Amino acid sequence: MENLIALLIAAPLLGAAVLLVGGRRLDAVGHWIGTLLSTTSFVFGVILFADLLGRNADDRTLMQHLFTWVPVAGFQADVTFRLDQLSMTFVLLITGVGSLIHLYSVGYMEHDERRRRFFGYLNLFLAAMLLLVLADNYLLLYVGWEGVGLASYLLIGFWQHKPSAATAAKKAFIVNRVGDMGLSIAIMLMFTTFGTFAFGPVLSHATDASEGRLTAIGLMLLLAACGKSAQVPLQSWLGDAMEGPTPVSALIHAATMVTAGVYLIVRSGAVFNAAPDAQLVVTVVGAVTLLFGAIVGCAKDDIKKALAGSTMSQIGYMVLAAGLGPIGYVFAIMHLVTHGFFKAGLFLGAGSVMHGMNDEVDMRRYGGLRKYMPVTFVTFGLGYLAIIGFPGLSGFFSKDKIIEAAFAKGGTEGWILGTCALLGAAITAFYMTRVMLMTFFGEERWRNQPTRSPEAPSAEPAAEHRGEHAEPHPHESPKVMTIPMIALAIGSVFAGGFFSIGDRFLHWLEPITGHSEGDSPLSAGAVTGATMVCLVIGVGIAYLQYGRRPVPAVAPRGSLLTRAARRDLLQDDFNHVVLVRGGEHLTRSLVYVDHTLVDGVVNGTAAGFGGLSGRLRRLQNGYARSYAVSMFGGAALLVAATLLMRAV
Amino acid sequence: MSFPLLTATAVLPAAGAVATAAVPAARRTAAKWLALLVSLATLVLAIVVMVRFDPGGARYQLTESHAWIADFGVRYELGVDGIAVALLALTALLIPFIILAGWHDADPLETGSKRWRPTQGFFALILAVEAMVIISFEATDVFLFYIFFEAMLIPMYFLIGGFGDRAHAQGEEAASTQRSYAAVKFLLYNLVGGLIMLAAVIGLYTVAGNFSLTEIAQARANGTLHMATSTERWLFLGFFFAFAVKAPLWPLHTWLPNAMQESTAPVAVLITAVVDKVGTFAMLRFCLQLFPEASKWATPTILVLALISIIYGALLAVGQRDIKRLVAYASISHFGFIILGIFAMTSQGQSGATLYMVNHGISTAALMLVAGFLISRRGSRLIADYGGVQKVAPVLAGTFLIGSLATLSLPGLAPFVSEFLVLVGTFTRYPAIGIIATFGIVLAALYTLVLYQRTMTGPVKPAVSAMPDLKARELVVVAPLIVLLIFLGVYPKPVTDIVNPAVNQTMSDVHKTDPKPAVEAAK
Amino acid sequence: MSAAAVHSLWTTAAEPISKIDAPKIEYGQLSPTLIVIGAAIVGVLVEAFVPRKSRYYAQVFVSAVALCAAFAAVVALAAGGYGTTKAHIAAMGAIAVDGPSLFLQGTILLAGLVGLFTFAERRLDPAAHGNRVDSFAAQAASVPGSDSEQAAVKAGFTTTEVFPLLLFAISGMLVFPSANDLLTLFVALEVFSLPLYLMCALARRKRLMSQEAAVKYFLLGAFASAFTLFGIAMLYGYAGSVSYATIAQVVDGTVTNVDPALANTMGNDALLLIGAAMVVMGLLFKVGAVPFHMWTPDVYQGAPTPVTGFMAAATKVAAFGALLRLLYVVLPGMRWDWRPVMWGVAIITMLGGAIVAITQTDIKRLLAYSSIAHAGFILAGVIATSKDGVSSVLFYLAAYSFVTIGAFAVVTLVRDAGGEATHLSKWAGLGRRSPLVAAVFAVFLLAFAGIPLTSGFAGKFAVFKAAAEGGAVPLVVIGVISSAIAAFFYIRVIVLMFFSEPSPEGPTVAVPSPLTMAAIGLGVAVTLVLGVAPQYFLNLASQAGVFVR
Amino acid sequence: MNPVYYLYLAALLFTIGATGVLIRRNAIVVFMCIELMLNACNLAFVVFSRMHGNLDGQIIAFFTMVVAAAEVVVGLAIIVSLFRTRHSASVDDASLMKL
Repeated sequence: MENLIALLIAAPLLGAAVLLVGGRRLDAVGHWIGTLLSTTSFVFGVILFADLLGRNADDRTLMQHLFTWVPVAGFQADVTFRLDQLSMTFVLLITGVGSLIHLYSVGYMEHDERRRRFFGYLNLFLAAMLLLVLADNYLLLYVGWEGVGLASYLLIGFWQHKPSAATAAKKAFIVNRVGDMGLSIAIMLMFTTFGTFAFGPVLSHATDASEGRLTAIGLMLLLAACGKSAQVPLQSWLGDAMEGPTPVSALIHAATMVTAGVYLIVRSGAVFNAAPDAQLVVTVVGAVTLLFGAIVGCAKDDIKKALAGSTMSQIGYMVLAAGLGPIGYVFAIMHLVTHGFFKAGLFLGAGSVMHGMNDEVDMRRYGGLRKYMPVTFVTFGLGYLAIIGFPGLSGFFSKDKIIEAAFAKGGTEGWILGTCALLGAAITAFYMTRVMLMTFFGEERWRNQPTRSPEAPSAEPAAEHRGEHAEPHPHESPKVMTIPMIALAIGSVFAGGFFSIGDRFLHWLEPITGHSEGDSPLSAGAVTGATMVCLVIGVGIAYLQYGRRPVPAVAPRGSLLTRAARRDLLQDDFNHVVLVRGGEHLTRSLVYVDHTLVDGVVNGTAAGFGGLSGRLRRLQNGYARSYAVSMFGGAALLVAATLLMRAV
Repeated sequence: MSFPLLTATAVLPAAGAVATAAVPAARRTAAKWLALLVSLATLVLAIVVMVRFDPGGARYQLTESHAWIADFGVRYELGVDGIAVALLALTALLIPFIILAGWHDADPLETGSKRWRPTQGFFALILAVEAMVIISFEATDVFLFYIFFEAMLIPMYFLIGGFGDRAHAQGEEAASTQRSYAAVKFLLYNLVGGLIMLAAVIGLYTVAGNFSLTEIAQARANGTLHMATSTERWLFLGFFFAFAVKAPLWPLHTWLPNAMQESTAPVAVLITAVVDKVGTFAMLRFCLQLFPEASKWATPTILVLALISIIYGALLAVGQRDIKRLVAYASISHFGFIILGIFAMTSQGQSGATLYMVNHGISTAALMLVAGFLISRRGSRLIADYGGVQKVAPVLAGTFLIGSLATLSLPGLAPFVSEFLVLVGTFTRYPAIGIIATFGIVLAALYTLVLYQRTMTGPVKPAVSAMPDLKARELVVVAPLIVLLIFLGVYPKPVTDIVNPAVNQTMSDVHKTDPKPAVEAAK
Repeated sequence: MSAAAVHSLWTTAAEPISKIDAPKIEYGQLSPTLIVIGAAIVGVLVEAFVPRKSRYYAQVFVSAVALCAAFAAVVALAAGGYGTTKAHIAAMGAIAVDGPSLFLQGTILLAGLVGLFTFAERRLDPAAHGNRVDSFAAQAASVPGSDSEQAAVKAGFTTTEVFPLLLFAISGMLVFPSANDLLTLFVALEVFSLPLYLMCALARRKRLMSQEAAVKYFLLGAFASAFTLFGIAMLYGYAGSVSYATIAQVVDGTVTNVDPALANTMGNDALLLIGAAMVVMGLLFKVGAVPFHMWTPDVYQGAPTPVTGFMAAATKVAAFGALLRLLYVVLPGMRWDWRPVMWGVAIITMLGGAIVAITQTDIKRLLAYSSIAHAGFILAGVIATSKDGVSSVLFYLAAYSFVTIGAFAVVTLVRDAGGEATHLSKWAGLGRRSPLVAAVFAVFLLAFAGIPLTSGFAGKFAVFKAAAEGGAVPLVVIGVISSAIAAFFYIRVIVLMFFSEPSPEGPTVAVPSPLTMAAIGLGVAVTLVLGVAPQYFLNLASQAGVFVR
Repeated sequence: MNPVYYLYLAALLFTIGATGVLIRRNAIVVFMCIELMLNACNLAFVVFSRMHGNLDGQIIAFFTMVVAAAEVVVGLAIIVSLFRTRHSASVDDASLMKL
């Protein structure tokens, strides 16, 4: 059975290789090959899942050792895969959602002449992501970690001829690299601490190491997680990442890759448990991000960017939960899974809307679309209800648990974190309602629209050959796109309940992550009640602002906060001024230094000898008598020197 | 008296060089094929060496030893340890690609005198360099090494100055002046380094009385040969200076950008991927073995310089407008990593450094050769002259991207393994330095991706709109390199197995052992 | 033989004339010199009696035979062990027959032979009025550009006197390094200098420069030899004898019978020091050490190139031989006085030569300055004051002389309307026009620069090694630095030849006769052989490294 | 009379000669100055020969004269040819080659 694990990765990897090397002759069938192989991987996943279920709880860890990778003295890195409940969960999520999105893309990318390559990249991503979650040591995980980074780079910049896309891709990669720095330093620390970086020994002996070292390791892991999961302060890339095709945003920047950080933290739980300071920082980062993302989400008119902000915030929830330690791990993962469903669904819905609206992304040019694209409306609506935590739907269960856990942390921390979580819930309700209303309700602002305003540019240039400026004719998307949306909608409705009833999910994961009930100052009921209140408030405000009053087609100037939020709370501006500008100055001055100083010294020496030579040369003036003088002087010197030598 | 395999690996290309040079002016293509075949034959020999080499066996294998210049205490002594074998293989591997990539670089523009045959000269010189590099990898006699370490400058010099990059903005006149400036700069830098080393070599003789690396190292080890501390340090500095120029280490690096910028892409690869490796190799083999104490004494300074090279090189790479200069500064940064690994004095560091030499050779070759193809198409080295190439020449762009990713040492590609080993090796002994060095990987991402974005993505510039994609010959050059990059990234074991024993030897030469993990140390 | 027993050739005359015992001369051991002198005299007779048409052939034949025979004699002597075991002082203390002198004589003779080839070259200049002409004036006495010169050219005169002059010069050079008393030294000095003065004046083209070179060389040379002579006088005054051995003993204070006069002068160190300094100065002038070097560039440039080549090679060999003997045999006792001084001289010579050469624009002047720098390197070996020092210097001289002659021979090939095109700008792009010649010249330049695998490197290494072992490490470092500087201008020439575009009205490369080809070929061969496998010659040199006292 | 005075005289003559070489332009005169230096040397030789009571010095003086004569032969030949070419025997005029 273990030997199937490699096949999980092999299938999409093969797909990537075939599609990318295969060349034009595969253009006709490329997308189907890609979809097939990702589905194959999903099938393997299911088989393995069945196998795990067949075993008893404490024996659900499968290992497959392929070969020794880097053997240098004490430094032993193997290519070994570990399939346990945690990674199994991810495998199913990745391959499942992945396959659905492949299917969706078949329709969505229909008009793109580079569709084959797109599917190649998607498969590459799946392979890397699976490697990430299946690796049995941190170095191998690192390979997957940067592999998904590469895939995301390629896919964000898929429309490379658009400078904005290329820039966004580069930005994503480089910001992620900062995070990767953290991961590699963490690995080095592990090596110097434990003499290894394989999960088994590190996590089992975590407690042997001093707390200081563990804290350092934890913080470095957190840095990595921040980069990959777009947590403050490394969140800036996610918004721009929306330059990529919408399926990419759905798969990579909503469902799977961005949650890798949560996986990393949960996987390294043993380390964090022994380093409370690190945990605290994790929770703080999570809390801050969930508010940050939510606020940004409120201000965006670009539907994808709004959803991106929401993603950021939801992952904030997960990180917060993961930071809570054993209390939260399970719920972090649970929310991760449910979020995978509904957020992917929402993105696909958004994609479908744009598909019908000439790739218009500005929600101020939507409105009243519900009657034109009913399926999209329904699926999107269910996803909406799920994310705001409408009772009975997935989000309700997962988010509620996290809020409880936050309070359960206990002490002032508990109160602060819990409050943040509640606040987040309220804001979530607000901005999601806003999206919903602006898109599917209200009057049809897309009719006889004026020439588009510069600050809301078309996201997808594929539009160019779909008649850019003609008035859109909203229409429902083809089956190949709607089916995945429906599937995801089902997931987002029932997953939560299915997991929570009888704590199925808890029992499934507990052997890996461990679990402990915190002592919550509030009863579960109280927390749920509070959440509901926040929910209602959020929805209410949104309705008052966007449901009752007509939405202006051009964004009003808005309050200071709104404007800041539109600009991602000025974080980009900060980066630009401090890092980009500073860097440019630094490099420019260094180039100057290199040329004038380092090089100048050498050239100067050469020139110096040249000048000296020129001057000495004049002594050779052609007059025999002056030569004689020099000889005479020389002789005198010689004699004098000789006498001197004897004298001293 | 078995067959002198090592001598053969050097003599074959040398003879090939002579033969190629002798091909009559009219028969250019014949000369090219001859050179290619010779280089391939050399590769075969190198593979034989690799096979015959037993990692578990004696330190130096396939040794040869003959009397040469008794008065100078010089013997003709050859022998390879794992490190040498790896680099020998790298050299023999790269030369065919270099020759193939430079297939048309030396076709004469104007029909000069009938006796003037640049093409023959070009390929003959490349083979000559190969021969000299190989023998300097094999030499276990300091003097023998020194002779070829120096002599290899001459053919290199002619390659740089005589066969410049055709793609030049300011026209042929400016081109030739800048070219000869670069060539002279290259030669003088390295010559000065070499001459200072000469003084040290003489000094070594006055102390040791002979030049046999093995004998001296042994005598040093068992204390029969004692050096005054100051003497050892001076000698070490003399040697190290030459190697640091060759490597190149900040602040002795400025010759490299000029040289790489002005020479044709294959020659640039020859410089940075093959010739410069002799410098780092020699640090590992001669500095550490002959002067272990002095090496340890100088370690902090060298580590700092290496660190500066890493960051400084990367930052300057970001600031470059010229593709080849950018690659040159990137190489400076990478050599910083190599030197860091060597002087971290840990087995990870040194194995990593050796592996790094090999991988850097391959990755730079891939990136630089593709860049060369690109430049030859557009006739300009300025990044600003490109844009949107990806649209018109996807394969070229793809290979270029892979080259770039290798340069930023993406996991899964060969350079990652070595870079991480170096970092770990450094970190275990010098955490602070290790961490600072890690910033290099972010900067690497910056300069490579900026380069890729500016040249390959964005709207198609009119000048590149008609650019043809890679031709068959060019694919033949690039594809194997890429395959190799991926293979060594996934399965570097073959190389590490060869290298590790030699590294352990070196570690014991300098009386260093890897630091223990904190957990064990605590117990 | 102990010095006390040496009855100097001259003092015999002082005793009351009862009987005259003829001086004892070992003709066999002096045969090399005697052969050359004899041949020279024959050459003079040839000038007198052989018809003009066939003089050239007769002269070349005589000289070639003589030189070969002399070389054979040297080899025979060396084989007979006179270089090592049977080494002793011949001609009643006048001439030393030992390793160094034989090695140097051999070198000088070979250099002379190669020089002879370049002298006899008659293919380079276009034939004037159907007569083959060499690089010497048709008639030295005729005023440049005058009718008489025209007539001489028309008549196809050639100055075949150069061949006997060459032989005389060589004979002097043979004696110079083996002279064992100061008088012989002085006479030998003049014997080889005077013919050189003359030969400098004999250029066929650019005769004004040639004559100017001769005048400068002559006046300065005479000036220098006057100093030498005064120095000799001082030493004589100090030691009461001009015999090396005696002086050495007096300097060491190991002299046996001290008469009051000697005791009186022995006490006066000033005599010794001044004398030594002045004699050394005369020799430094000949080797072209700074600050006695200033004649070198002008003379090298003005003299006919074959003469320059011969002079640059052979004079250095002879002069360094004499210098070695003087310092190692006569003045070892005052080593601590002259070593520091020589240090200074060596340093400024190495640096001065190298630095000034950077900005030279004439290839012959460039080579002149390079020869100065090389003199500095050799001095470093001289200072080692060890057997290794001697042998390293011997090796260096042998290696250097062939490279030099070869290089100047190449210079004679590159010509334009005005004769040899010596201005560097003319050499631009030579590598394109005639790769072979350029390559050969590049080899010589690299040898000068001391790049490994050339004789230059072996020599430089030997010398520096000796110096370092002699404790002159700083000197080695400076030597290394200055050779780095020197490398720069050698490289410049190579850049010019290979990397710069040839000018349309550039020079043509004449196709020489086998003679010059032989000279160049020998040069290249020696350069490479001594570079790659120097062991045999190093052995030779180290066997020859012992002076007889 | 103290022989040292003769030596002083010799030194004086030598210096005069040397100075002459340095300051006079006419090649012939310069050459005569050199002859003067040689003769100064001769004087020194003879004096020393007397001091040491052996005849070497005196004989050397004869050698010197012969050498000087030979020098005259060569020197005058060169100088005269130079003079005939340039119609001037000034050494300063002969400065084509410099730097």
